[in-house]
Amino acid sequence: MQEIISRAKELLENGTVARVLGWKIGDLPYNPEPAYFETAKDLENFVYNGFCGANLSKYMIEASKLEGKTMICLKPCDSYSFNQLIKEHRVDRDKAYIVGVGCKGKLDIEKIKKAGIKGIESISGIEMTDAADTLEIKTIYGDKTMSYADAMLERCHVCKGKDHVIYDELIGESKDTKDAERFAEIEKIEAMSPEEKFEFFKAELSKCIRCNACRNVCPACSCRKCVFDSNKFDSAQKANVDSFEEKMFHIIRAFHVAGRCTDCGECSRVCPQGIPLHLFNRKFIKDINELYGEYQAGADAESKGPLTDFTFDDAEPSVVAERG
Amino acid sequence: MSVENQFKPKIVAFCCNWCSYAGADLAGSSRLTYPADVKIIRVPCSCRVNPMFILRAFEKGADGVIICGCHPGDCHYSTGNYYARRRMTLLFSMLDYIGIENGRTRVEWVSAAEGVKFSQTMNEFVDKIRSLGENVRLGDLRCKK
Amino acid sequence: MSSEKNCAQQIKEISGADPLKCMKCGKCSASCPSFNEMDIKPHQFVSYVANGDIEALVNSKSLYKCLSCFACLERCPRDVKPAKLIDAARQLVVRQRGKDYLTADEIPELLDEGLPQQLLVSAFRRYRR
Amino acid sequence: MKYSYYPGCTLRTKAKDLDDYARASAKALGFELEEIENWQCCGGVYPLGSDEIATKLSSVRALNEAKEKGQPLVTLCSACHHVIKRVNDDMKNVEDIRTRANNYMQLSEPYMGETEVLHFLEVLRDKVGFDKLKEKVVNPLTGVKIGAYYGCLLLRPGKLLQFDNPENPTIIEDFIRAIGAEPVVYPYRNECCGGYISLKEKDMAKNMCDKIMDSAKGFGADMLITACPLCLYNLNNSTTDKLPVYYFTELLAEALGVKEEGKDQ
Amino acid sequence: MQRVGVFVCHCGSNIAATVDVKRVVEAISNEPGVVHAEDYQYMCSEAGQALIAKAIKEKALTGIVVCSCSPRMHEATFRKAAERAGLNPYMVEIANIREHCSWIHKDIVEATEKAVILARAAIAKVNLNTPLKPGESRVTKRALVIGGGIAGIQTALDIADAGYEVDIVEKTPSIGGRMSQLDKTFPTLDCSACILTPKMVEAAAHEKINIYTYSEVDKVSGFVGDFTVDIRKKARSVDMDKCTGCGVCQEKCPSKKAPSEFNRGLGTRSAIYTPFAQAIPNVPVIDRENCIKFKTGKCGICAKVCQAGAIDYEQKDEIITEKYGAIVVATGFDTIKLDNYDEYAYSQSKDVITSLELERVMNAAGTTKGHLERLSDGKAPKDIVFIQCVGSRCADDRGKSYCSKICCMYTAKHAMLIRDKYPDVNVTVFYIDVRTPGKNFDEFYRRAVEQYGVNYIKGQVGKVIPQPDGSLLVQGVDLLDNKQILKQADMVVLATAIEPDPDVRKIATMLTASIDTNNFLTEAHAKLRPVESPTAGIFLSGVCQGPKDIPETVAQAGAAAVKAIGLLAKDKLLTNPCTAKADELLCNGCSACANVCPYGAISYEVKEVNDHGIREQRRVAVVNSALCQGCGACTVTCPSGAMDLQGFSNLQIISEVDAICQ
Repeated sequence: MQEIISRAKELLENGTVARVLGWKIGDLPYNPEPAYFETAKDLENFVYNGFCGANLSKYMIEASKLEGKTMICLKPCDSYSFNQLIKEHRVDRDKAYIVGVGCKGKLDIEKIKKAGIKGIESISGIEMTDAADTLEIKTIYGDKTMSYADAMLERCHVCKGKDHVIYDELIGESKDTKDAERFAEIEKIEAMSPEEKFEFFKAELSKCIRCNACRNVCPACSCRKCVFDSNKFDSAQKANVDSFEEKMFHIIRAFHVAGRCTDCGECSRVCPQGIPLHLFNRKFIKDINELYGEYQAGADAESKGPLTDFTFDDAEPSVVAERG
Repeated sequence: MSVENQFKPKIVAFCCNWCSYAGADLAGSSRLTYPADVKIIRVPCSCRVNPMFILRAFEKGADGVIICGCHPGDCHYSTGNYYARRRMTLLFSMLDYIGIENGRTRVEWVSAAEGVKFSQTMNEFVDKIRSLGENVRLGDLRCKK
Repeated sequence: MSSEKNCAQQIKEISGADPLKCMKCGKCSASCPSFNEMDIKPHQFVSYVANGDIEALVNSKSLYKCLSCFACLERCPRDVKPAKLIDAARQLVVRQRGKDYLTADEIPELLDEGLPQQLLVSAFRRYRR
Repeated sequence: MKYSYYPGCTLRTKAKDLDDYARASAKALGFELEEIENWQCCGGVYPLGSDEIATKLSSVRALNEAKEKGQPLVTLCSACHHVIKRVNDDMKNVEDIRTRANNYMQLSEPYMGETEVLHFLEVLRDKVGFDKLKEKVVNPLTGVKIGAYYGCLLLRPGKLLQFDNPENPTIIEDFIRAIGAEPVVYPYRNECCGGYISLKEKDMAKNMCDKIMDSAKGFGADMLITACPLCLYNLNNSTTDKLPVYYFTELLAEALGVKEEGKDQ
Repeated sequence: MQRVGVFVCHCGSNIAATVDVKRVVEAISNEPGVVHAEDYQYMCSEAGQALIAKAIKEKALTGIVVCSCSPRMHEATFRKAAERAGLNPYMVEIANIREHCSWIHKDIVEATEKAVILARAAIAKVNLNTPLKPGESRVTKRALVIGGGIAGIQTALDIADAGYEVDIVEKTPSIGGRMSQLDKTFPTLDCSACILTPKMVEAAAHEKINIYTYSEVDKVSGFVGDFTVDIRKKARSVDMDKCTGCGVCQEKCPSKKAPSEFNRGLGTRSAIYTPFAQAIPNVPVIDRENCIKFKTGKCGICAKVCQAGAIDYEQKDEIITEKYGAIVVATGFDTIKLDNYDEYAYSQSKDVITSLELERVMNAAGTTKGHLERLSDGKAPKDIVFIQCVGSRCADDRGKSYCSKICCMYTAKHAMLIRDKYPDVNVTVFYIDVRTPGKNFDEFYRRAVEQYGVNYIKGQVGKVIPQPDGSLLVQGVDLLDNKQILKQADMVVLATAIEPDPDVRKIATMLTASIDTNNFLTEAHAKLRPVESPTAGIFLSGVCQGPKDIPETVAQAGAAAVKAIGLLAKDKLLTNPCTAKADELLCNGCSACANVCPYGAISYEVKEVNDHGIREQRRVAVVNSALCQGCGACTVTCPSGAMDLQGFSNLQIISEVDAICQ
């Protein structure tokens, strides 16, 4: 973390960048938040630790409009989102100075809480420099421990790899934390009967409060104005009066980012209701991989996305019914 | 079973102007019947069909939605149906994934010369929807009169 | 008359053939190796079923002259399947009690030295229920 | 390579030669015919009626047994081949028959037409290969002019049997070439011999076989070969100056030099 | 909200018999926006149109809905009527209550209910219509004719005579097509060459006609009035400018075993060849597959003997790119392959031939110099059997479902010519029906029977049986006599079904012209627009549209020419105003729409926009409405809904969906 801060100071001082896009200390030990830093003094609040899950690439859309360059900190998986935004002409590569920061998996406070650890005062083992595999958590009820891996975000268990796909310089080591199959959850649902599937999603989606956190955090959901806010489809945001609304919203949201979603997992991370929203996006990714060939959005900034492309002998839609 | 009690499904058929709508016209001029439950909406090309339209139809109480376009390779706009094919495959797969009966959606390629196929397809589709019954899972009771 | 209609319907169902597809080209009769032995010719068979004239059919000796060699079925340009229609008519007859075309009593005198089992079982299948 | 093998009733009795020579030849060619257990007569003719289920079941039993062994099912007699292949097609493609037959059978897993049905000749053509067969020939039948007699059951309906071009087949001619002899092509080779009609209408069958014999002779054949015991019987009963008729397996065994072994069995 | 008028047509009894028209009027009268509703016997008639005009004026209508036949039938009619009454033509919507309703439903209650719903959907849509104005596009005053047979030649001549440039693209080395292979033509027995050759010469000499032989269409882009076409001139290996057509190369060519396409493979030709003596252009082609020089590198005799130095072994395919306002397809036909009809022994006996092969046998320039002889042994036949409908009128996939239309007449012609020239030859025709609809056609057929003694037998042939002595035994049936017939013959002629040239599917795909399952190009309307493809600017000439004989082909060729001329005569075309349009305030500038646009109609501009007070530079999509054809692919790709299609907008379609699902 110190290395990042020193480098940021240097870049600010020598005028390479006008500001730094990173994370600052939050009001609790586990909720750092995205922030701009314009001076060396600001950087005193800079933090980079196991709780800095937030993907900063989307902030670059606005930062691209600002005067001067912005130093942006991207974790390996964030860099995919950034690349995708370049492909879509949403961010200006020339306005960004990308510092690829090391990552050894990010933590999910909800998992810690679910483990029955409440009243947290401080957590150690979350710094990038810590080699510890165990989190030591001080709580008002006494000291607790939890293994780092058990507290990781779902997305880190299916990590895309420790390499950044775009950067200007790298600071810190990364670790591939993949220890689960990416599509295992999807396959489990696919194997359910239609009734079970329906009940599963009904239960999950009925929790949705349409707070739009998923939409706001999603780097692919970067429309100036969402169709659910505009009058173009007679779909402007309505109160959540029926179960269909969420289905429609989440299906369309997933469809609109299909072929563009890098599977960064931010939607699930920020959902205050804990809805596993990545299950929608990842289903599309799985289908795309199976039907049209392996595709990872954001792996490059040039290739055609699967929904703006085709082959003459693509599968027919009847494949859905045929595979049962 | 009396006619009144028979389930009358609501079925929306999106037909591309160049092939399938003309195919439906040919079915008409050849007097090839299919149930009146099917109502056709003319679109220029199958690639004009937005998933929003399909979900909207279900939201408003449709029991089945079918999209008809030119055969792959014969699209009036060269490539439109290829995009439609990918979009609809993914959308249908998603609907299936969340537990909507996959028989409620269908894509069929019908050329302007295939009046017989159009009529057959619609008969089959209506039969299928009748066997599935009313669309409860995607329907929005609020919107149904 | 209505029972004849019924029979015609039954023949269509058993055979899975549609006599209305026939365009009356006669290729079935032109192909049939048993043509000369038949009182009702293959192409007529198709018309008889289409017209519901079953009485004549079930009494026709053609039923037992057809070899089921499928030459008519193979060559029919309209996919009418005359051989299947004839077989269905034959079924209609032999399925009735006492209408077997071959009885066990007849067998001994029909046998000869080289006669293969296959001939007996085939004839049994075709000629009786 | 092992194949499940369905000999059929006649090959156990009057047409034992057809069977013996086939087994001996198979051994010489490096494949094995494994007779399925408890096979029952196929019925001799395919039950054409779409409502006839029970008469199709013996074929389904044989097919299912081959499926359980994971082997293709080989037949030799044209009639068995015709019946079993068509029943298999029904089980694969005709939903009504499939459902009803499976209801009767009560198998642990329903039979859906999974088994590949092959005639012995198809094994020679598609699995062994006529080129390979030619290499294995030790007594080529050089100079013998042979007319292939196909009859109807192997070929028609062409779309279902997928055996060869029903109007101008070549598989037996290719076979004849492979064993070193010279095929004689004559137009009546796919005309019916009279089939089961010869039981009650002997003259009709004779008449038909006369035409076949005359045609083959006219084109210069010295002998005819066939795969079907009934064809052989009928042809041998023709009234004209007859040509000798053999099972194709006999000539095969002879060409492969295993005829004696075939006889010993 | 519009002021909507609804006009319900009875279409005589076509609609009124199954739809309670009055009930429809009543049911929709209170729909939102509807201020006028009425029904009439024939809305498309002058009186009907007058009713519409009157209502537009009197009720100050801003939108109308006509409940009638398919919009593909009369949308244009009603748009024009509205325009004459001062209403923007794009404020008209059609509810298709005939093809999609009255004609396919029997129950009047059900059909009426559906008609009402279809009308409601159209009313909902028209409420959201906005007046649209078509743009203009230019017309390139040049036509392309694909195919150089009689259809293509006639079309080209007619267009050229009207003063427009025409290019003919022909894939074989010479123009002339199937007609050049024929000996005589029915029903007047003219010599085919005598009437065709002058037309070929005329086309070649016409200053407005440019002929590309041995060439194929490689690529087509653009749209009506402005097509861009790549023509591949295949390497001829002969310099067309230098060649004098002396023919020495063909004489000296040592490779003479190639089957002659022109003689249907009955004879052979040299590797360097012109297909026939009257070929146009009279410049040979080297068939590289059979040329010794190309196969082995040795030979080169043709180059040595060519005085003009025209042989060029190095020649490569050449791509010519040209612009056209109109394209006429005249790709013609071939006979089907007879692989599925081995019962007729075509592949087993040389003496079983197709009718087109018989033309080459009968022709003085053909393989037998016009002598009727058996191809197996050169002997004169004594008994000839013709078999009709070989591969035509089939319900299975062995043959074609349609009647090939020309066979009855050419068989009568062949029979008559043979009986005329060789009165001792017996001619028998096995037929299913003799179809002779055409002027002087039945009379012609009757002459064959009555004057020439041709033996017509009603019935098909089951099998042709080659005999050891080389003769043929024809096993057929006489249905009138109810007898099976065994007929001895020396020659059998098969009236083989015709099918569109196999390349036409590829061409149709390039042209985005619609094609049916038999590979015949579909016409815009089966009765009223028989020579136009539904794709604007594409016209159909000859058998590519359906089986036809020479007079019909020539007539259609002329008709296609007139349609093309009508297009070329215009300086500007009105473009379809139903094009895509981007809302720059919503556009993300992500390029997804441009990626799927088949016309390259979407570009991006960095523009200053004023988004509710925020002024900023944004990258936004801009649609070139002259290029946009209105497919709508972009609208669905756009996640924000910035891209919409005029005339088929998101809201319009949704309003229809809502009306139907109500």
